Amino acid sequence: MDWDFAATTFWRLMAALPLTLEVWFLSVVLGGLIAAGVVWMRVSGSRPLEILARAYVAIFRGTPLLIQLFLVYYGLASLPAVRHSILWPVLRDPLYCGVLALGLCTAGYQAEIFRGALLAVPHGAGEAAKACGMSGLLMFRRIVFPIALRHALPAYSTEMISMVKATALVSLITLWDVLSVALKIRNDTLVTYLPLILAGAIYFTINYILGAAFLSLERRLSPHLRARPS
Amino acid sequence: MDILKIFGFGEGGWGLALLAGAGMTLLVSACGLLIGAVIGALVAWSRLSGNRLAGAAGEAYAALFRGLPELLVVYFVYFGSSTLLTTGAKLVGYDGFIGVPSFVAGALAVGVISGSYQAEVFRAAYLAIVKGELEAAVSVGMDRWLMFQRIIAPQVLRFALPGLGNLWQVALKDSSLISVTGLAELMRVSQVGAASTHQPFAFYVGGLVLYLAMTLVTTRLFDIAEARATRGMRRIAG
Amino acid sequence: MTAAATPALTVKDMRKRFGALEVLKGISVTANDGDVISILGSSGSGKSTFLRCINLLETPDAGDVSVAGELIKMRRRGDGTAEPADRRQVDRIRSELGMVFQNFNLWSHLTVLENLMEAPVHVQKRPRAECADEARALLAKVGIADKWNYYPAHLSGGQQQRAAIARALAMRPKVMLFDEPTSALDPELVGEVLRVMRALAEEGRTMLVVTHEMGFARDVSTRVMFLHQGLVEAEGEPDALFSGATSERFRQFISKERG
Amino acid sequence: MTAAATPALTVKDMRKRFGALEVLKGISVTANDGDVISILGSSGSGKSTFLRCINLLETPDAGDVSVAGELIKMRRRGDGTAEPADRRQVDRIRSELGMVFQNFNLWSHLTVLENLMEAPVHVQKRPRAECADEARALLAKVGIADKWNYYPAHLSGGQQQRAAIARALAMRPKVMLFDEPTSALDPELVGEVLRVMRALAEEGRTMLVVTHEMGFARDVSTRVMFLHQGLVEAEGEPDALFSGATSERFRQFISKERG
Amino acid sequence: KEWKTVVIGMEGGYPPWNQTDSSGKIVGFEVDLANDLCKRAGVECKIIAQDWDGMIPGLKAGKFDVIMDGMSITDERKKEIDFSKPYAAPPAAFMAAKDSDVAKKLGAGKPVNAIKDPKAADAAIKAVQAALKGKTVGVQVSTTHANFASKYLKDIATVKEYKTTDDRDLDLKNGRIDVGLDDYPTVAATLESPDAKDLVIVGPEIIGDVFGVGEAMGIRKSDADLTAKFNKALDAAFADGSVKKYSLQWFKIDTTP
Ligand SMILES: Nc1ncnc2c1ncn2[C@@H]1O[C@H](COP(=O)(O)OP(=O)(O)OP(=O)(O)O)[C@@H](O)[C@H]1O
Ligand SMILES: Nc1ncnc2c1ncn2[C@@H]1O[C@H](COP(=O)(O)OP(=O)(O)OP(=O)(O)O)[C@@H](O)[C@H]1O
Ligand SMILES: [Mg+2]
Ligand SMILES: [Mg+2]
Repeated sequence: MDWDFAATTFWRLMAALPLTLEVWFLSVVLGGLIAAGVVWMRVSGSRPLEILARAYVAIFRGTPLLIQLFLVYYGLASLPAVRHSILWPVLRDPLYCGVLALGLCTAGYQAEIFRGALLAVPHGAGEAAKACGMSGLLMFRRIVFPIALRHALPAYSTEMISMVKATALVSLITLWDVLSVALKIRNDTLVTYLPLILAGAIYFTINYILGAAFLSLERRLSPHLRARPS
Repeated sequence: MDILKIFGFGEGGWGLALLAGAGMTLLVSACGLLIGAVIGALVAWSRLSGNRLAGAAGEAYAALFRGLPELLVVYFVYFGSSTLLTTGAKLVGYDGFIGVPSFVAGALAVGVISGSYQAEVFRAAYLAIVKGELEAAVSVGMDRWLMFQRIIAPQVLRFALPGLGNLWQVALKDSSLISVTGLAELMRVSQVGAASTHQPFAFYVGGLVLYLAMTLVTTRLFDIAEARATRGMRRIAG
Repeated sequence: MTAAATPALTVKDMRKRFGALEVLKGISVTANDGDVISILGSSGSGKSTFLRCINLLETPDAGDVSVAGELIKMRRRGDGTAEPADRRQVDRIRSELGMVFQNFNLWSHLTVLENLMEAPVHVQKRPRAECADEARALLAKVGIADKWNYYPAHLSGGQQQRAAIARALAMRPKVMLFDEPTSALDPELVGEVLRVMRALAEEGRTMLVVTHEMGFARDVSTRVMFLHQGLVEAEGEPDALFSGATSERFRQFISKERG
Repeated sequence: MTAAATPALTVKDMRKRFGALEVLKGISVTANDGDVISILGSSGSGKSTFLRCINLLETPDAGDVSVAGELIKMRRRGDGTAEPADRRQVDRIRSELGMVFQNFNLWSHLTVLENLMEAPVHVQKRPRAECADEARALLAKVGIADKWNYYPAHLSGGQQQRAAIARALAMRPKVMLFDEPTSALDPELVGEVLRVMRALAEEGRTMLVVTHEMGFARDVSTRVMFLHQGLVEAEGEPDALFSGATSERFRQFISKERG
Repeated sequence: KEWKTVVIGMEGGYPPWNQTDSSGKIVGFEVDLANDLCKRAGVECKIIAQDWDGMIPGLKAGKFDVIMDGMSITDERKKEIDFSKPYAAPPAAFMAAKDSDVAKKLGAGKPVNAIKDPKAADAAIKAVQAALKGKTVGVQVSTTHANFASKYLKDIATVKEYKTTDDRDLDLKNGRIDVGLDDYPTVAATLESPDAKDLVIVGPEIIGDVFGVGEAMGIRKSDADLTAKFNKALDAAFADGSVKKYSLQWFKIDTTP
């Protein structure tokens, strides 16, 4: 094995890591905010809002992120109206476009995760809260959300990890993240597996840390599910 | 070339190719989801079994395949299995390349990935079952297998359905990565069409519509299943 | 109208159906300050449903509820079903109606002490330290002071029930709705809890109590209602009702005790 | 040893602790065919834990359980905790021990009728039609024949409890373990359920009943156990126990009834 | 080893080198050339489609024996696989919007050959550098064009790398970049599409230098005999003008090296 090559490759990959993490973090936060709105619409009890929320989830979960990314970056820009709008400085930038597309997409998934978790909250817990005079919002904040969060965490951690990997798609819009740099190195040198294995190791490490963090959060938040310590 | 002609079914029209691609996508994703269900159930079981060794193995599997980029898994399953087979064949004297068909390798890759996610979904669903109901099952003398069939599986399924719906979408999405093997699924047909005709928007919008149609129909099926499975449940939110 | 003349709770002609089953067919009740009204009735007669409709956990199909003279405003939705007109009003009124559920409904993710402090701190916005002290005092009163740090899943049935009672009391509600508050308790504790409730009555707190304890209905309550097939079959002062023969059905109901 | 001489259930020196809390400190009991043993005790005294240890829902730290003369084999794990040695044996024995839980634990994904048929059809492999007939008959016996098609979440508390009792009976177990089987029932139904239990006793079925109904303990049971602080504080024939002054603590316990 | 059938991998989406028609058949310059060469080499050829990302693993795993996908010879790549003789060496070309600064400064294109006339090439590259100061240049990743950009343009212009030429062309039309650089046939093919009527070829058309000796077949190092076979066939095809014929047919210009 060519250690020099391995080392330079590794450092070139690491150089792309900040971009990967930046896209990941921004899009996950943006997605979380949008998802909150979508879930609220979905359970609001208003028929039109619910249909809107369902449509949102169907569109953004139902189509490949690659195509969404393509349409947000290249598609919007091909409309002269967009190019001449005040949004153009933002939409011109591949980073913002990438974050926007990834955020919109993960919002669809996050919304469904939270909805599923809401379904798992015991009926009686909500009733007891109402009976204390908790308003909808307070009940949500103090009772429903904390219980739902505990149910949602496993799926949520999965989604966070998926998003780390999804950032690899942004090379489509000229942002060269870790995996794409690995593919680029491979295309330049035709070395088949080494760049990919190194990239895989980097992703695995990040995701492992992320998964472990979520798991410990899950354990911390669920003392009531454990056997009682003495 | 105008749009109608591109999506038409006549001479030079890509309609048929796109539809065939969509069919291939559905097929490979569905097979992947099924393979994933088997793997996921096994891994979830290993983690819940209380057996340290099995638990560690399950955890390692889930961590590995959730942590690696999907593209990498597709490579390793597809080219790795071919390389393995070819080398194996060389040992017994056969000289030449033995390819695993792209479809099989693709479904396997999607399944291997999906399985690592489904394990989490199943595990969480199991933990959502009211403990007392399991005790009731145990106390009437159900053995583990019977309790699994009669009490756990139906409830796990109903708690897991939203998560499985999610994973079905993920499988559809992941199946697009199989395009690197050259399998003519929807994404590859769209990309090749886009490149060959210099009409990317037409093809990507077309692909988008087809993917959307597939998910709309299939999520409808999931919704129906969910409604059936949650009979008797009282919910806090719709 | 003087303050004393305003009843703490009035319910007028409440109706509720589940599908084809008409559970409440028009039930009315008026409770003044300090009243303790026992609600008797056979299983499935709609007692829990009645309590749940009073604080709108189930939406009644018809009927007016007023708490301390304030009518809970309702309106009709497009499909003919009723819904509260003003959610804020409902929340405010609910915080003055304490409820002890038949199946406790303790919050599983909070410890016993946290269960008791939740509503006083976050709904009534009372100072945390004060709430904690009061919560501990209440736990001592119902005899589970040593379990303050347990999660509900680790309590015995009777301990859960007492925690639920203490949780309702922690809100210092004007009107308390109890749904079989002593069902999981041993005779000794039943006596203890009834003593607590009697003390509350003497403080002037108003109570509606669904119960199967004839002793309680007879000795503590100021009035007894007997529900049968969705209607009030018999009602009155306990002495008169238990001795007199107002209703054949009620006589039969109490005669079966200790079959 | 003749069949009649083999006790239906013997428990020897059962111990169980939760962390620092020693709940059972060595409890023994022998029940012959047709015995009805009432288990009394204040809330948190370990009654539910005792029943749950008998059919190994909690693993006891020490103690032997035999059903119809067959000892449930236990072994020690590496970390010193006990576990059943033969799962098959445990499953088989459990299907002869009917259990009614304090909080019912009906299967929420099955209707009432399905809840009743589940174990007879799938554990005992009895013909479906026969089980359905028997299930309906049992539902009629406990008075909820009309609710056969309801899911548990749509039943009143008392209806759930009766469904749980019927579910346990549907297995035709040799020994029944009841955990407060009448807590959610009105006096009329209490009478009804006790009548059912008395009939079972007369058929020779063996029963352990955790109860707060002194009437039941006195009138129906052949023996009464009073648990206090993890030990059997008093035990004996009901008449002797209730009248005689075997235990100061027990006298105090029953005297508080209707405080 | 006895070569009876040879499997050739192509992307099927890289016009006009190779592309797919709506019936799923692969056509293009490399297809015609491959069929011709196989006939000359006396082997039977099977062309299969393979996404570029799976091309190298496919070759190494043995799924196919030859890659033909507009792949340029570079020294780095030669460490991993063998190449045949180059079968095409098209000039590189810049394109830009008709009315842009760059178009005005550089004027219409004119070929320079860095191998035959290094001085002229130097001057041409200097002119390009001057014209592109502060501009944004788009190239396809992992191509000799990307190498050119990073050698000569990195410090004076912003270089953006794209996964495909189509993406780059879109951004050129959308105004995110000012200039695109690619091989002449690819640029010409882009300019043919209806929504590219505002674009023109500008500046010099450069041959040689970092663009190297051209595009060739990629073959496993272990199959030197196959490389030799195809080299012989290529010599023959050059000699009788067949390669030039295909080149004119698909590229409109002669790209023989
Ligand atoms: N899983 C557990 N972890 C810790 N402590 C427990 C657990 N289960 C029960 N306990 C404790 O053990 C004691 C006995 O509980 P148990 O449920 O047996 O009481 P009980 O006699 O049935 O009371 P009740 O009449 O109120 O139902 C209680 O103090 C309870 O807090
Ligand atoms: N959500 C529901 N859907 C359908 N039917 C219901 C629902 N809730 C209650 N019921 C039915 O309404 C009737 C009254 O129930 P309720 O809980 O008010 O009875 P209850 O008087 O409190 O009885 P118990 O003493 O057994 O608790 C029962 O027959 C029950 O089956
Ligand atoms: Mg009730
Ligand atoms: Mg108990």
